[in-house]
Amino acid sequence: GADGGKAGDGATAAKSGKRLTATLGTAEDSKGPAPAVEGARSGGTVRIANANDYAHLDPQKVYAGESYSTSLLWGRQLTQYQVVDGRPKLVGDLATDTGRSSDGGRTWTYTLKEGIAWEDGRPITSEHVKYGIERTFAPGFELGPTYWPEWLTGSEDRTGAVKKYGGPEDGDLKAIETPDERTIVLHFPEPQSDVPYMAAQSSSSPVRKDKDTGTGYDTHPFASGPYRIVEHKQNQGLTLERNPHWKPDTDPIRHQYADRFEFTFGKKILNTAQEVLNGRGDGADTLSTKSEIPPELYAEAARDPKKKELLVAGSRGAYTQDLYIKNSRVTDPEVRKAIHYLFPREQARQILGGPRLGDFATTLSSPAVVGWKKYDLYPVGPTGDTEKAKEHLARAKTKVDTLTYAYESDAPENDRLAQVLVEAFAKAGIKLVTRPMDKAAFNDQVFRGDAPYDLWMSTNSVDWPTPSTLLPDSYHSKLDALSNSIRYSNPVVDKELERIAGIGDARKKADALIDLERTVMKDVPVVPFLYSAVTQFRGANVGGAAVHPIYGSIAAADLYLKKP
Amino acid sequence: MTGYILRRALQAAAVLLAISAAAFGLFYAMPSDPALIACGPKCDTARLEAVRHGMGLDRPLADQYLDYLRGLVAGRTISDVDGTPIPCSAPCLGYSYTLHQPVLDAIGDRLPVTLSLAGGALAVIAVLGTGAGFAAALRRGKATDRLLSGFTLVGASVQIYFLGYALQYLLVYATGLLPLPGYAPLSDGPGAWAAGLLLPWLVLGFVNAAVFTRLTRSQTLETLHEGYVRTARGKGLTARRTHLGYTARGAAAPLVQLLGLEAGALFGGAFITETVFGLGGVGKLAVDSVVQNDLPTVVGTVLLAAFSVVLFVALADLVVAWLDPRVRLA
Amino acid sequence: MTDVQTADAQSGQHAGHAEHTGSTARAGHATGHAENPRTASARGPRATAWHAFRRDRTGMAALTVVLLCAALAAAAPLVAALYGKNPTEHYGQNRPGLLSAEGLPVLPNGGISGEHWFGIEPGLGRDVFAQLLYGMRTSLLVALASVAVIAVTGIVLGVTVGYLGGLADRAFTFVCNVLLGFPTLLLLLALSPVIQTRFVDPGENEPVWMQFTSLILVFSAFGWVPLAMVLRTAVRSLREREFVQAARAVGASRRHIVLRELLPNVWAPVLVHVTLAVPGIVTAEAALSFLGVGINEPVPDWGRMISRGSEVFYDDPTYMVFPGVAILVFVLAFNLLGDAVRDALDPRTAR
Amino acid sequence: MNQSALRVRDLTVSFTGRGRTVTAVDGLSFDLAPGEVLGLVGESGSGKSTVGLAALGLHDPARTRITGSIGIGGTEVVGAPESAVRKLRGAKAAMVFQDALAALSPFHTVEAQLAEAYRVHAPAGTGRAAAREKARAMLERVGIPAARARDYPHQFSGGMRQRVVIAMALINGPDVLIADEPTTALDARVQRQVLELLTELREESGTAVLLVTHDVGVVARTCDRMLVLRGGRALEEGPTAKLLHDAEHPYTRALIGAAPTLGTVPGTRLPTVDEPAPALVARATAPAVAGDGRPIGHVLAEVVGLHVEFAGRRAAPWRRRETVRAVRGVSLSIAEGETLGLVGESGSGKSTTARVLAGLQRPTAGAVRFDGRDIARAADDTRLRRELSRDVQLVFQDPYASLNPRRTVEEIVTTPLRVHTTLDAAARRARAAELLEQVGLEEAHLDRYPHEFSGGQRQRIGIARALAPRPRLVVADEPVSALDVSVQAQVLNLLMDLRDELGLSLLFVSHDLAVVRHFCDRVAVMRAGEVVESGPRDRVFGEPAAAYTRELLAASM
Ligand SMILES: Nc1ncnc2c1ncn2[C@@H]1O[C@H](COP(=O)(O)OP(=O)(O)OP(=O)(O)O)[C@@H](O)[C@H]1O
Ligand SMILES: Nc1ncnc2c1ncn2[C@@H]1O[C@H](COP(=O)(O)OP(=O)(O)OP(=O)(O)O)[C@@H](O)[C@H]1O
Ligand SMILES: [Mg+2]
Ligand SMILES: [Mg+2]
Repeated sequence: GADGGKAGDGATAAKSGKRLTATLGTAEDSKGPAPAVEGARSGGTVRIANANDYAHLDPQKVYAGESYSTSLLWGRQLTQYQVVDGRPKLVGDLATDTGRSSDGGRTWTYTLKEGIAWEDGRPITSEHVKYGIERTFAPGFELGPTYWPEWLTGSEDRTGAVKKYGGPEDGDLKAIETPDERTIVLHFPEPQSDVPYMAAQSSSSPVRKDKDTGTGYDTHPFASGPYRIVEHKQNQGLTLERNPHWKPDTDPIRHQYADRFEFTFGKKILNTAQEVLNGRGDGADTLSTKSEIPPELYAEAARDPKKKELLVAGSRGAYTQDLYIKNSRVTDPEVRKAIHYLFPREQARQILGGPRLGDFATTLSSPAVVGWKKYDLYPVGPTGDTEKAKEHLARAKTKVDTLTYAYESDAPENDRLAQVLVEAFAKAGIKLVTRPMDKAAFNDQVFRGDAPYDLWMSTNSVDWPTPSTLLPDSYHSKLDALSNSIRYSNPVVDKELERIAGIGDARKKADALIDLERTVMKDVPVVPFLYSAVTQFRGANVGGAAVHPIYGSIAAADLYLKKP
Repeated sequence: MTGYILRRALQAAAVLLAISAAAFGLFYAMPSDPALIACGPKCDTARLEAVRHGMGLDRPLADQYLDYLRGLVAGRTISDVDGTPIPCSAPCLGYSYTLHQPVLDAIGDRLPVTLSLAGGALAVIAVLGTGAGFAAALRRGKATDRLLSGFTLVGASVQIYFLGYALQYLLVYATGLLPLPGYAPLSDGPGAWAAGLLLPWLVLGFVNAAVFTRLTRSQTLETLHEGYVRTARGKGLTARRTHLGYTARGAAAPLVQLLGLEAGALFGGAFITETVFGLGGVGKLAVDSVVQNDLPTVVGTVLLAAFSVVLFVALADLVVAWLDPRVRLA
Repeated sequence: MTDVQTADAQSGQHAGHAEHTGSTARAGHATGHAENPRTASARGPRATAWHAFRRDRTGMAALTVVLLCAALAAAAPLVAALYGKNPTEHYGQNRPGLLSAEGLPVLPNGGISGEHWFGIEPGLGRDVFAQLLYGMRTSLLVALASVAVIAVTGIVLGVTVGYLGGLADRAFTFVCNVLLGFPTLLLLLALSPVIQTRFVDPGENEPVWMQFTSLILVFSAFGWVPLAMVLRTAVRSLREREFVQAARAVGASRRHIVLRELLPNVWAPVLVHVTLAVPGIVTAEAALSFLGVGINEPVPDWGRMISRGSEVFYDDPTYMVFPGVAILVFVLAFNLLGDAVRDALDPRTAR
Repeated sequence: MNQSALRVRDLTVSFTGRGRTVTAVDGLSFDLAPGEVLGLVGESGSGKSTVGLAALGLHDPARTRITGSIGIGGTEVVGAPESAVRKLRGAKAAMVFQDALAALSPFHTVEAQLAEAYRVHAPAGTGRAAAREKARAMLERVGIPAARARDYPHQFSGGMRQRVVIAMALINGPDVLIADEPTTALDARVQRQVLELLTELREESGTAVLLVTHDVGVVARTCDRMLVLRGGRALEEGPTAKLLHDAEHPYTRALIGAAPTLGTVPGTRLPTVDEPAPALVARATAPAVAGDGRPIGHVLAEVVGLHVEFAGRRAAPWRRRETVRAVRGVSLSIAEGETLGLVGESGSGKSTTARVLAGLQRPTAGAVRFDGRDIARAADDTRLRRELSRDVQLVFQDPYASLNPRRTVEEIVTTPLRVHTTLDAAARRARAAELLEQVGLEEAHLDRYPHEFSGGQRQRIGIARALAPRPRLVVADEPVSALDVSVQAQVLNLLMDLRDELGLSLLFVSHDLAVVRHFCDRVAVMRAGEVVESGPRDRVFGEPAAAYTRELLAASM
């Protein structure tokens, strides 16, 4: 990993052109060990102070970028992203390569490396990988991604899938063969092109049946990576120690420089950041993998060159932030266009924290996605264009004078953002009704078909950096409200999506989806706002701190303490 | 005396029971759905129903409350989102699906912070508050009195969050005179422990001591006119002995009662102070759980706060009874 | 023994009550006996109190500040018009050069300038002076309305229960103990969004009056307790006084006794309580806003200003100073006024 | 011996507060010789206590201005440093404070308080045990068993507390004892014991005593000389015997004659300050009384077999409440135009009986009739009480507490008129003015508040209120016991006048035998809720039948 990344380059941190998409590595790339890092010291304790504990550590339940990234410290998957100079490349992790497909993408075969072992020294076998995938069918594992159940059973959704197979309780899953200890063969009813990426997800981690402690596994999983969990006090702390049975030769991406990792939870991030930036106490060895630099401290840190050094900025994976429009309520594309022109991107970003939040977006998908191409269908200045908006409103068949905007009321800046929108919409004579809402209830209340809300802000990402989980998972008219929350419905798009689903070749599929994106965006179903970026911080002694290009936060697995 | 304590305990139990019922009713009757939180964002309707059933939320409120009470007394088994049973031994305050731990554990984890904060602040309040009030009363009308009265008026009027931030800015950020506020367990050494809590103690202490000082002052002034204080002087006692032996004793009862209330409130969680200084105590837990709609934790913290108030008020009454023999036998 | 408890220790208003509870209970005995017939002035109790009050210089100064605040709040639109700004316009966002890209004021000291006397708000760039002015309206409106409800509820309940005694009294004490044991702030925190979701049409902005009403109702729901307890104690001792027996003996009705014999005797504690409750509620309202509930954007509010100030106080400490000092002065004036009223009404104080 | 124990010259004491200055003592001079007892008499507020406190320098220096000179055994007190005065207090000069309950600390045992008083002045090295020994001995000396030394003051009766205070004052054998109303709060029997104790102690140790009191009877019994104070000035001074019989100043004479004694002629007007020598007119129309004590005339009100019980406190939550049986089988009757006196010690059930008759208290058992009508339910039935209150009215003991301080005299006096008549506001006011004149006040007083009146005036307002609906029976519950002797005489005179003018029937409750004897036609004596004796005044006082009555009479002599 590269030290520091594009540190502190606030305004230009996330220049779209610099984004790099993940390429597939070869079997050679998949061989260990990872190249040694210059300046890294062996030993010491890296301290990670996060505001909250991890909701889940069970690999089959983890479903969030930073948790994925951090779990790499103790968990290994079939494949994983190797980051060299900030460029991500998918390589084999437990497997010798990123997977071999046959049968037009209906069968995928993985071979496990030799010498891979659990923290108690016993080897990791294909059975363990299979058991891990089987767990994703079981009740209680709805929290994780649903791709394995859906793909392996050829079902529309997980609910359908678990009817066919209900998890390890139901015995053996026929779709996965383990001819020997080192071979796994996955059989899919439909062609699947993205299996190598899915194999990198946490839910593809092996689990050993005799160590599966049920709910207990969620707080204390069994390690296969360079570190193992010695203690986990919920909401207080998590301590990792070197795993003696991890062999560097087998691992192309991880190191084992530090002796220990100590996580603490519950401390106010503002205090942590102050300690880190000023090097007080343990501050120099400390960082937070989860939190961004608190806005309170950002301006000063950006001004002071010494502190600026300690900022770690980068794009937040493939995340974008958009203004969503409920297409079933705002049916007239002219009105949606007017919204597009009215939206005050500049002011909205200023309220949320300024340029460090990311660059203005013009496309639906993030530049981090394989095959991304820049386009700008309805160009508009950053402060919006009231005149153009009025023109479109005049052209609209249905007159609109009131719109409703729903938002999560857990952060005060959301209230202020709502005020910004109110002011901007008022300029075109639209009264914007703002509706603060409980965070937990937001999805439930806003996405319901009959919910009376027209607009809301949303951050989105793909599950892995190909476009295959973007349009197909959100823009098909037959999807439920939870997936297609804006109720986008275009028969042409539906048809094209169904055609693309049959493509087994990853490259071709990606290109087709990227092309379809323009068709979708002509309808202005959403207003693109930002390609999200993050700015985090690290202690002066902490090396290897860079925002992971896929997971979008500081990669814990790359951290070490610098040589004095 | 035992009869009195028993009666007090019964009363307190009744009050707590009522509060628990009220809290339960109020919070569980709220529109937000605990099942929704437990189930997570990607939860479809069928799944939600299952979770709701698993958590027992589809049962009548009264039944749920009875279960809750049973758990408090005898412990019970709670079902996790996926139906896995989680044993929860008495006193069981329920299970937080947000924090993924029993509410009692969540509170227990944060209690040391709250105890440290409240204990220290209470010491500041008691010592500073009574001392200043007593001094002001004995020198009433003089410069000391006016100065102290001015101070206490400001103290009684200033907002904890304003003062907290202002002092943090001045003493920590701008000048570095004090360490950053934070909690280090006592096991890290008393120095680290006290250093991190110094500022919160001072702020909380100052603001609350102000009202205490005012009460002490007026109470002392009142007692000074009591006949028995005059008798004591009439015996030929020195002013010091009179004030320590008689005036202070006579003024003590309402002060003890206020201190009891103060302690009850503080040990129940200093919501704002903990928020201002980013201390992860019970108060912060309570505020966070309200914001996140973590109902079992909300009810748990409400009960703890109420318990704390009821307990300390009762304790204060006992101390008053012990201080004043007239009450003792009543 | 004492089941007299007092209000929430967090909001800081409780001690006023505690102090008060003590003194009125005793004052019950003192009135009448304490004053010597020969030295008493030929004025009614009201005039005597007013006379005493006028002699109290701090009290008069506090009253002046309070009246000034009230006048400013009432005339806020006028003052703002003269000043040429309104509290909701996003000056900083609409005029380039006032705020940095991060939303911080470009000019030093929070953007204080001839144009914006107290600077501009970080982020939205609204005018601080205009916000303060209108924020005072919010605070005063909530406080005065709540106090009105509290006074009525407290008087009715306290006096009635004090007079009736018996079962009513026990039920009352129990309810009070329950309400006092409840962490008010938490409840307020939890209830405000409930009221919002329950009673507001989802397609409509929450009406401002409803925000105020719900806040006032919730404050009132708890605020009456200390007043009612004070009055109950006062009336209980008054009830034993012979003049109530005397009224009974001449055949007076219960209504007469409560309204004409008891009520006139408790207006002193009521007045003191009410003047001290105003700052208490202002404080509590600000605390709620500080914690993120209460009056919503875009209605100006001091507590929310402080809360915003706490987010930027490293970069723009000025922004927190204005609302912080404003609340301090406002609350201080009311507290001083309350003290002065207490002193004026209490024949024993000759401090 | 030319050296006085206490020498006061030109003493002036003034208090400041609330911008007013009150001069409580104005240029007072007197001497107190060793072993002498000087009675300091005067009505309430005349400055008696102020003198006593000044002698020990116990006034609050911030609010008090003292000029002149006070010498105790040759040491000057006025202007002396606190440390010097402190050495005198409790040692050479001690004080018995006016209110014994307030004067004792509720937080310390009696023994501790006494022992402390001893140790403060005892020679260095006196041990705690020795001090406790001394304290117990002193308690025994004033008649309190040493076994109770570890009790707290509230566990003692009023008389015992008063004796504790005296013991504390005497523990160091002071040269000067200032006793401020040491007997006021006590009933006749206890009062006598305390005074005897004082006399004894004086004879034993030669202590000079300044006895502060408003009770001339006490002075007559105890003092060598007396000094009369009025408005802070000395009015007259001289040997007790001389002043009692041959006072120069009319005020002194009034003060001495104002209190009826068991020797005064019943029914005569009493001397007051305004009318020092009233005509000796006995009551013109005393109703006839039968030999057995039952009234002969038409019986207006009566109670038969009256029982009243109160729920007392619970010993424990599960226990039943104990009941207090306040009245147990009392039968009384009052004839038209007759005055019945009800005497008895405190707590004997007098007030309770009176309240039953006035319809304020529900009887537990027994019949209550007014004018032949059953009124037992009046306490619960508002309508019945309202009807009853037209004919029966109450005058209360405490003129301060029985008038609502927040209502004007007009409002107070017209309340019964509002209830019982249909008069309009103007007519009510006119009637109120008339009533005020009847009780010796003026119409101009209507708009004032009670606190602007003296105690005697207030009691007149109370009487005016009671008379407003023209009642037939007035129940007077200790109407004069809260008043100064001189004021008491005024009120008694007024009541006697009104009774004669209006032909009222009266139930007169009192614990003062002399007053009852002076005022009533018939007398009933109560003890512990029962009537032990009742009959015509002259018979009950002349040849008391019950032992208890005899005991009471003896104590009042
Ligand atoms: N501390 C004080 N402050 C102001 N005025 C006082 C104070 N003490 C006494 N006075 C006033 O001084 C006058 C004399 O009071 P003092 O107590 O000496 O009367 P007293 O003769 O003892 O009356 P009593 O018989 O009621 O005890 C009264 O008018 C009283 O109101
Ligand atoms: N409301 C009450 N509740 C309980 N006990 C009462 C109540 N009123 C009176 N008593 C008790 O009844 C008894 C008689 O009281 P009452 O007031 O009639 O006495 P009294 O003769 O008027 O005495 P005093 O001379 O002190 O006025 C007393 O023991 C008293 O404690
Ligand atoms: Mg006196
Ligand atoms: Mg009585």
